[in-house]
Amino acid sequence: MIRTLFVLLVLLVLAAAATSVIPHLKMRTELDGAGLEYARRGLEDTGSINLVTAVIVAYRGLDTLGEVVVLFSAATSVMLILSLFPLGRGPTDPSFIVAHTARVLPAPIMLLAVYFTTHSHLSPGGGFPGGTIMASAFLLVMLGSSSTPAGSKILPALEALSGTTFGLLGLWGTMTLGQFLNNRVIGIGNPGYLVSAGIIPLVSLAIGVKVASEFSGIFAAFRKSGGNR
Amino acid sequence: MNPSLASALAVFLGGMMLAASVVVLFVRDLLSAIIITGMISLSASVLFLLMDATDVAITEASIGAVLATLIFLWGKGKMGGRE
Amino acid sequence: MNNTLAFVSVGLMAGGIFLAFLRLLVGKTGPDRAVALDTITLISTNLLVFIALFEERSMLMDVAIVYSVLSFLGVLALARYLDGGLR
Amino acid sequence: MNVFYWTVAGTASGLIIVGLWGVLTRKNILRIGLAFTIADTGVNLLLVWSGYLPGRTTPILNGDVPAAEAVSAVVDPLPQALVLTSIVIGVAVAALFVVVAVLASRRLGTADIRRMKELKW
Amino acid sequence: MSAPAVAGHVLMILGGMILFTSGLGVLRMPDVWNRLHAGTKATTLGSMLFLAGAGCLRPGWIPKLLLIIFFILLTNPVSGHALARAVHILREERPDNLLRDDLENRNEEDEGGGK
Repeated sequence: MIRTLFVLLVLLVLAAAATSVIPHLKMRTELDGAGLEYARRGLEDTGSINLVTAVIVAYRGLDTLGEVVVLFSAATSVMLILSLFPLGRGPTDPSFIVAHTARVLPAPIMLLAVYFTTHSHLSPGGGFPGGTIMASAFLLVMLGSSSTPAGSKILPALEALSGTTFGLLGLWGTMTLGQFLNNRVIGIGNPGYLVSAGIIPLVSLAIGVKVASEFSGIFAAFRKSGGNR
Repeated sequence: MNPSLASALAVFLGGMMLAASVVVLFVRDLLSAIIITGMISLSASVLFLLMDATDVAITEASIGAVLATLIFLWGKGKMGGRE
Repeated sequence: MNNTLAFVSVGLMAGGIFLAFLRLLVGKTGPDRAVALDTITLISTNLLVFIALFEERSMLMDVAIVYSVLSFLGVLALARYLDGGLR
Repeated sequence: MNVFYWTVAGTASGLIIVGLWGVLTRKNILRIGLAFTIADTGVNLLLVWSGYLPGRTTPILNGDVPAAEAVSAVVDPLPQALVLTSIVIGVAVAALFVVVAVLASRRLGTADIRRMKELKW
Repeated sequence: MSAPAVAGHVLMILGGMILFTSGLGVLRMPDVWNRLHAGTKATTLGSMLFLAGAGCLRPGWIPKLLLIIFFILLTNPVSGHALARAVHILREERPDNLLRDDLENRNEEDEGGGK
């Protein structure tokens, strides 16, 4: 009873706060602040056609490094807990058709993921969506069997390699131009082509591999903690 | 985007999302609640595309359709019968 | 493209989504709702292609490609949960 | 009066309120996680909405949008970049939540948070 | 309108009608098995018709549309099969007038496709 009243009170306070904001809201019609600067100078500064990727990788690259660290710690906690306390009793085998689909389809999905990751400066996509699609390909392999795939042993190595690559690409900017993650270290090239926009495609690839290996590690830990039947 | 078409789609999808989110809290079966949450994420992806956020739409489609649903399903399977 | 004729097709697709959504809400068991989710995602893929046609930017169709692949994975995960593959 | 603009804002706020309501009142621990995910979706929608400008297009400057007119033709790219990372972090945190919930419910034999007395402080 | 535009609009409306019918079937059919028919077979045909109509209207987009059609053709039957099999294993709803059931007495060795 007291709990229900308390919940009602909290929701009422929140609704009142939200209602008091409504008269001050008005529709935005012009860019302002940081968004205006990014839209005006983004293409000249970074050479990336996709302004969202320019913001993620070039302007706010240090923040992205922090986000990757948060993701890393969450994934590591999941893997640690699941390896310390085994749960579950082992999965059943899939049917013939599902097992064979899981052998055929991961290759096109992986191709799609690599396309989205490496073309992040030309079309929608980028490290985070590409990485989750790569993890989905790994997941399809795992749904089509009742054991952990053999390739999951190299996941920690991939994760360390991609994280180190991200850091070293940033330090390269520090050493040559005096700025962390400056993407002009190899020139921005001709915008609109695949080889352009400095180190943005490389950093996107590093982010994608890191996200993919972390999510794949979570799935492999879930599967291993049940024990193979 | 044509304003009237975008408005009609937004009212349609938004109404569906709100109705589904209330149903998630009150449906008896936990598996059904997980499935309906996946549908909310997918509708949110269409709304992101209507708001011209293409990258966010791709991310939400891949996360909401597969990864979040799968993690909750796996957790429910690990829990066994304790509900 | 002709606006009136195009609106007819998008109206039909929205109607299909709505009917499947009703099954998602009232469906008795979990498998009923899984079938309804499958239908909703496939019709939504066509809706995304329609939005790309309407804005005349082929770039927006990348979302539809991702949708068509990953909706399958979601439904496959549901099916594998139901037959005991995720334990 | 732009119907699309305010409809999206209403949907996002409604999702946040419903998610908080679920987190505060539900008993099953996995259902609390689902309500948390719903509130997460609402927050992401609201953030992207704050950068949306009616009548403009995606911030990708290829042949359809020349770079010289970018300032008057594209929506705000900054909130989209923030939400992109927020979604990925959200699902990782949800995975951590699910694992801890499963562990607690297996230890205590129940998924009802009213009976998880040992976790209180 | 030119001939490709007429064909495109006709195909799009036809695809929309089939998609609507599939939604109606999912709502109104009596049990899970019939709903699976409406939800997987009809949407495959409707999607293909709609995407073909879009290809008639914009000939430059045909590669991407073909990619979507390829993925739908490859994935949709598999998900329908997996769902039907899972529902059969659950043994919740079994029609009374079933004449023949190939999965009735399968044993553990028969389903080992994933070794």
